[in-house]
Amino acid sequence: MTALPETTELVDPVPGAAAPHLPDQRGVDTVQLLTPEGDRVEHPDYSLDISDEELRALYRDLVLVRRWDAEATALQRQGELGIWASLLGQEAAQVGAGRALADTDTAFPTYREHGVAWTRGVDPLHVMSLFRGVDNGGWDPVATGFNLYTIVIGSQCLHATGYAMGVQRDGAEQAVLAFLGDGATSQGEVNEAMIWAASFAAPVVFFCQNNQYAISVPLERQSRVPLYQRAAGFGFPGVRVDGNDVLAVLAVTRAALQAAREGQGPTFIEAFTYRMGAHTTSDDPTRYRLASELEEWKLRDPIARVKAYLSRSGAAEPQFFDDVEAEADELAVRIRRGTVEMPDPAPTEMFDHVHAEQTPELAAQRAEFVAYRASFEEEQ
Amino acid sequence: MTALPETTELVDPVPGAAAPHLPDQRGVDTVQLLTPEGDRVEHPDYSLDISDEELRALYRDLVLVRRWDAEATALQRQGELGIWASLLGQEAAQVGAGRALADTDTAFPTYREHGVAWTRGVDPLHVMSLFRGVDNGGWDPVATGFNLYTIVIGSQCLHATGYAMGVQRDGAEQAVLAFLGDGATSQGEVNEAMIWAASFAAPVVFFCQNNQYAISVPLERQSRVPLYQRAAGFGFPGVRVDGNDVLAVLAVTRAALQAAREGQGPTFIEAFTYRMGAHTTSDDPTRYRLASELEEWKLRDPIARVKAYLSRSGAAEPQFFDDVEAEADELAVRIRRGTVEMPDPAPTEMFDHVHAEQTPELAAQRAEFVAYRASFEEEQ
Amino acid sequence: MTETLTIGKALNLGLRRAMEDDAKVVLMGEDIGKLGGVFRITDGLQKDFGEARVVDTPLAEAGILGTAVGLAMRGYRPVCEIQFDGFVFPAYNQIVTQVAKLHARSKGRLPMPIVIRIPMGGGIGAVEHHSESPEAYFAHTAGLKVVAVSNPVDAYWGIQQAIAAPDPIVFLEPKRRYWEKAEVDTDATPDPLFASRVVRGGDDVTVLAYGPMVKTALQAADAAAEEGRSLEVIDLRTLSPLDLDPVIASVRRTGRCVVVHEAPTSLGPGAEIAARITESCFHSLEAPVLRVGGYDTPYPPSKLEEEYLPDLDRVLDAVDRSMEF
Amino acid sequence: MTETLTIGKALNLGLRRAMEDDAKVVLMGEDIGKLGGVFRITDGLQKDFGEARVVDTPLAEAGILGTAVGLAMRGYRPVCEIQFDGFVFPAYNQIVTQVAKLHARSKGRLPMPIVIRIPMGGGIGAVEHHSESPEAYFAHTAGLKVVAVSNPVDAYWGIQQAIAAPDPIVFLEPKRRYWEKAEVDTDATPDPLFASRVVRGGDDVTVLAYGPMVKTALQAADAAAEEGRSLEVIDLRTLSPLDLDPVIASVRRTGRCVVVHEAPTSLGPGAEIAARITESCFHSLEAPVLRVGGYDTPYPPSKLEEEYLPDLDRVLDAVDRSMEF
Ligand SMILES: Cc1ncc(C[n+]2csc(CCOP(=O)(O)OP(=O)(O)O)c2C)c(N)n1
Ligand SMILES: Cc1ncc(C[n+]2csc(CCOP(=O)(O)OP(=O)(O)O)c2C)c(N)n1
Ligand SMILES: [Mg+2]
Ligand SMILES: [Mg+2]
Repeated sequence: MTALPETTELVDPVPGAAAPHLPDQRGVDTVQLLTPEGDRVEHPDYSLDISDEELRALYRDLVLVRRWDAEATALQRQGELGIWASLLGQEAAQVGAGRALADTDTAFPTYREHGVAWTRGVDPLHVMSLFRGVDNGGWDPVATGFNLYTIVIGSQCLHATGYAMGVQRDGAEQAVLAFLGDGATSQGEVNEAMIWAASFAAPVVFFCQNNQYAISVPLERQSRVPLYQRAAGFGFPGVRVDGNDVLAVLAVTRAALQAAREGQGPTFIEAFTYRMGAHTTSDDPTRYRLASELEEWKLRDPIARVKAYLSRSGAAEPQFFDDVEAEADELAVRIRRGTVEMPDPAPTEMFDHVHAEQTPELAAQRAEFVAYRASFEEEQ
Repeated sequence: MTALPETTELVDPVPGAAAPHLPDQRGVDTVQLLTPEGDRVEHPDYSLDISDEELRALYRDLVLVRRWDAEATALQRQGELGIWASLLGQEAAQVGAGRALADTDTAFPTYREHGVAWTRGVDPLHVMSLFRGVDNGGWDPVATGFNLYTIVIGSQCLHATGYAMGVQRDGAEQAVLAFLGDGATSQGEVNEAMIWAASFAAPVVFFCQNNQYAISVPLERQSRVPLYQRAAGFGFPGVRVDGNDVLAVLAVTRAALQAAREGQGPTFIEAFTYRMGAHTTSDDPTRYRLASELEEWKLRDPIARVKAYLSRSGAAEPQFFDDVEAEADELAVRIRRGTVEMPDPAPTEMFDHVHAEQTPELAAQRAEFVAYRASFEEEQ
Repeated sequence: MTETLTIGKALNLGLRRAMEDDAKVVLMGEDIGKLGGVFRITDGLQKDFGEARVVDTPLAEAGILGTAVGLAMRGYRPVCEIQFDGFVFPAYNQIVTQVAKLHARSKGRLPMPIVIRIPMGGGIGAVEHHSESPEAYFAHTAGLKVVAVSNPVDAYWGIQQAIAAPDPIVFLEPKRRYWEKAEVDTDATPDPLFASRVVRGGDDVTVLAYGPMVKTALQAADAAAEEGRSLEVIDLRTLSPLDLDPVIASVRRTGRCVVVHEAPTSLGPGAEIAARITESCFHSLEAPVLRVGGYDTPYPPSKLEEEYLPDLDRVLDAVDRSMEF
Repeated sequence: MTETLTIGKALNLGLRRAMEDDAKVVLMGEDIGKLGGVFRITDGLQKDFGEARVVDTPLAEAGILGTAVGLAMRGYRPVCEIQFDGFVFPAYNQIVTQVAKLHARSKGRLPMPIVIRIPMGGGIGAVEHHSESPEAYFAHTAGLKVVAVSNPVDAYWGIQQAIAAPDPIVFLEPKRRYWEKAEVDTDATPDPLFASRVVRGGDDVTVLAYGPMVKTALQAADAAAEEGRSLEVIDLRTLSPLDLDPVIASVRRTGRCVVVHEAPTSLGPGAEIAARITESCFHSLEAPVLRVGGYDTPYPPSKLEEEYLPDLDRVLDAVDRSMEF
């Protein structure tokens, strides 16, 4: 009989009783290399040798993606985007994971990985176009090694696993990084992906941003034990990392990707973090969570701790921070301008990519559509 | 980081390499109360206080369901059944699990649980009617507490979990037993069922007959670690029992069901056993498994060990064994006769149970059908 | 009593009534508790009926439907909310192979009174998968019934009737019309659930619609009237079973028929309706039944959705083509 | 070279050719390795091409299709076997929301050359879920193409053409006809994949069928001929796209049309075909297009399947009704 791991805290499950909120799972075996206060700490399994320059680059990433995110939220409020899924609070998880990837690796995001997109060199405007309703993401998934956003929860985990099986067949030393949320861990397809990855020892790493909520539903509804423990049941390692610690995320993800490249199969990473904003701009989190929770998490801000460390250790001059701010302002301007000026797609676009070989039927529908639209222009 | 359990044996996963066959997982932490030689042994966690009379009753169950199974296989060969899914080798797992149920409990079978059906008082002919193509199972699932067979792999696990949520809402001291195979553990829905059961602490026990194969596919394709370990990843206990030991199965299942009734939530039981026959009468196992494997498992026959114990311990007289044989012969005759004489369903049956309230459309189709058929009779 | 209600609020009230009437009614879905659902259709219900009756589920649609089956077997009446139309597919196996078939499989011994609520259709400027019209997938499935409401009155009564009905029902809600208002007389005797309804009389062409397109059809009828054309508009209300008697009576009179829906045209509900009306009204038809539907493409990015969705002009265009045929 | 092949063997040979032609072709499915599939369609292929190219998968259909998507993104050409028609539904989400949409989503940047092989239909005396005809669910889905073969020649070429084609294709195999034989000239130039074909000329009524029902339609034509009625039989071969030009030409001549399929009639492929033919041939039709399909019930237990399935007599009955209309 498998005893439950000692860290398990079962929560009173009587239906009708309020789901007890956010059991304190934070003490659990979490990899941390930089404390919320900005102190470097060591971890027996994960060390990180990192130059000041690299540290500054990570800081820059964090600040720029946060600024992008803020600008996008503002643009949505002004009606320039249909919706926006904010990454606020999850910058370290995303930048750390993204920067752990080698150029030849491939990432499979959800709909919230703007920070990872950034690290892959995706133009933010190509992400904005999706949320503006211009297309479903304008970047090239092949050229960037960053797949398109997947909105159906969890489906991308199987794609990532299949892609990794292809990597295996090609004999390539590459790894695949599949992103998912805490809520996604309940989807059958996600569990199938883990089963497949284990069965074929596919070079895929599952990177779960446990931001404590699936929209309004707290983690306890999805799992009563820490999520990283799921993996052992499928026969591969799971690890929890402080998701607000960009160094720890980088180190843990790097190690897992390297293991995958070396044929050691999958790893499940639970990045323990928090969604500081609403689920999306359509959401109202005051309905389901307490302000006090937010306050608590503010103390663990992913950017503040890097700034503290950079300043305190002398790895960055004050000027550096100003420069990054200035760059962020420029980025925001570029994003704003690019978004507002983004042309609408050609109406015929919707017919043109349905198939690689368009069917005569669809060609006929397209022709009718064109003629129908033209009839209005004639009228005028 | 969760270390893999010590019992884990990872198997070389390079694609293209032959899947190594049947890693020796049998030493793993398996609950056994009666050895293949028929010796009673003790287990620290599971004891079983059982009278001679109960032991004889279990023996009788085992023999009768095996005879039923043999007769059904023969009837299929003679064209009286469309197909038959044999339970040969799995009698102890099924009888042990079935006899662990209280009258007020409810079982959700796959398509192979004839032995459980037997323990629930289901008339074997009501099972035969399904395999003959007369109906989809003629028994009353409510009256028997034995649900209809579910052929879509794993779907019944969610039904069982939902039913258990109903039990919970009713405040009833009842448990639910969901059957599944080793192959089924890969289905998303099965994993979702475990997630739900854990989330709601539903009074459901997952009883997995690991008979080593999903048709031709050996266990290693579904999981590289013992299946019972899956449960811990979802936050509830898993246990492996010798599935050919009716006493161990009875004891372990009883304990799990009782825990469920008492509000302690789900348990996963892996009954380690072997499918001695073909997957179904349509299958040809010589294509994918070695005769030697079968020989090895013959030594662990679930009936022989009970017989050995009963004889040796004096719990049964020789006459008892003869009586059971005679009863088995009678049962076989009854099953044969009942099957061969089973009337075909009325052709209009197919329209009559589609809805509780038949739609006018379907009523019209039915009327047309009746008129159409009548037109042939007129012609003659 | 008469109240002015939006469709969303009418559903909310209807659910509340159903839960008061029958303690076995259990709502299940993602975010339907504290949040009240992303469209607030279940607003306040968990607070009043508790977590055992308004269940925030794990994020798994197969899980919702599969456990609903088990609850139904235990005597409950589950009402499942699918958050958006495009997310019903993970539950498709349970719906098609279990929910739809269990009554037949058990020869009626297992009741399956499950309601699957789906906000359907486009027009809200959403991202991918949030604007689908999957009704044909269900209407083609034997054992399911499919209802599509178009207005607050039918929303209020329809949800209660669907919950009280003994069979599994896919209950489609016109997402982009959630905020449309009407007077609802909560003491009235409702129309039957599985019946279509003439919502505007007319003589020239019979226009059929359901759910969100009923309003569009009525707008078209208004516009046509200005040009001296008289359209009869029928709200189908139910897609399976189809109640075509009023339609056939109408088409026998008008000789012309146009069906409107958002779902892709090929094998959309309009195909079945056209086939049946042609069978029933062959000698009355002056023109083939014409269909105005979504194009046979994935639902496009929202900047193009107005091009994709049938609108007043496309209905009128079809009316013209029918008249000129 | 000309060989006498069953449909099953023709598929096996066609798969072998496709694998020889393109090293990126990977077969995936349950029991397709050592066992060769429950219908032995992949017999011997794992032995010859290895386990990396003929993959026995875990028991999870969503897993099969979902990983196939990833393999396709990586440049592979996955050919997925679904063991029986009734088991495709766990994969439905992947098929409808991913496989069908990824080409459009990525504006053509992500190739999706996936073939989904499904043994379809009834008539083999099987238990529940083993006799379904789910083609309408796919034909209604934009982004998918749907092919249904009826004979060894089309099986041999069709599977190769489908694998070589750049778009996702649901490839339906007429399960109960797997053992039917014909001469296959493996040097011939095959007909295009997405084209229907007149398989028997005639003047009185046009009969349309595909997959397993083509043989039934031909039997009906034989029987009708004895009564002096001349049926033109068209094998549709492809359901999406529908190639209706030969059908329209035929119906303009005969004025009468009957569509035959096993799928439930309501919203079955016949609905779309009837609607379109009526639009195209309105003035030529002497009778409405009539449909002979499965009833709107779950597929019945096998003792009743002969009552459920369209057969020669039901086709002739529809022909009579068409002629007498
Ligand atoms: C299959 C499916 N069901 C429902 C939804 C609606 N939905 C969008 S995001 C979301 C919550 C996801 O939670 P989580 O996985 O924790 O990711 P997060 O949004 O927190 O990053 C839900 C339910 C969806 N997109 N797909
Ligand atoms: C969803 C689904 N896919 C495929 C099948 C075909 N099938 C029937 S039994 C079986 C193997 C099941 O293996 P396992 O779960 O180990 O149970 P066992 O038959 O060994 O008892 C398969 C693949 C099915 N019934 N349902
Ligand atoms: Mg989350
Ligand atoms: Mg098995």
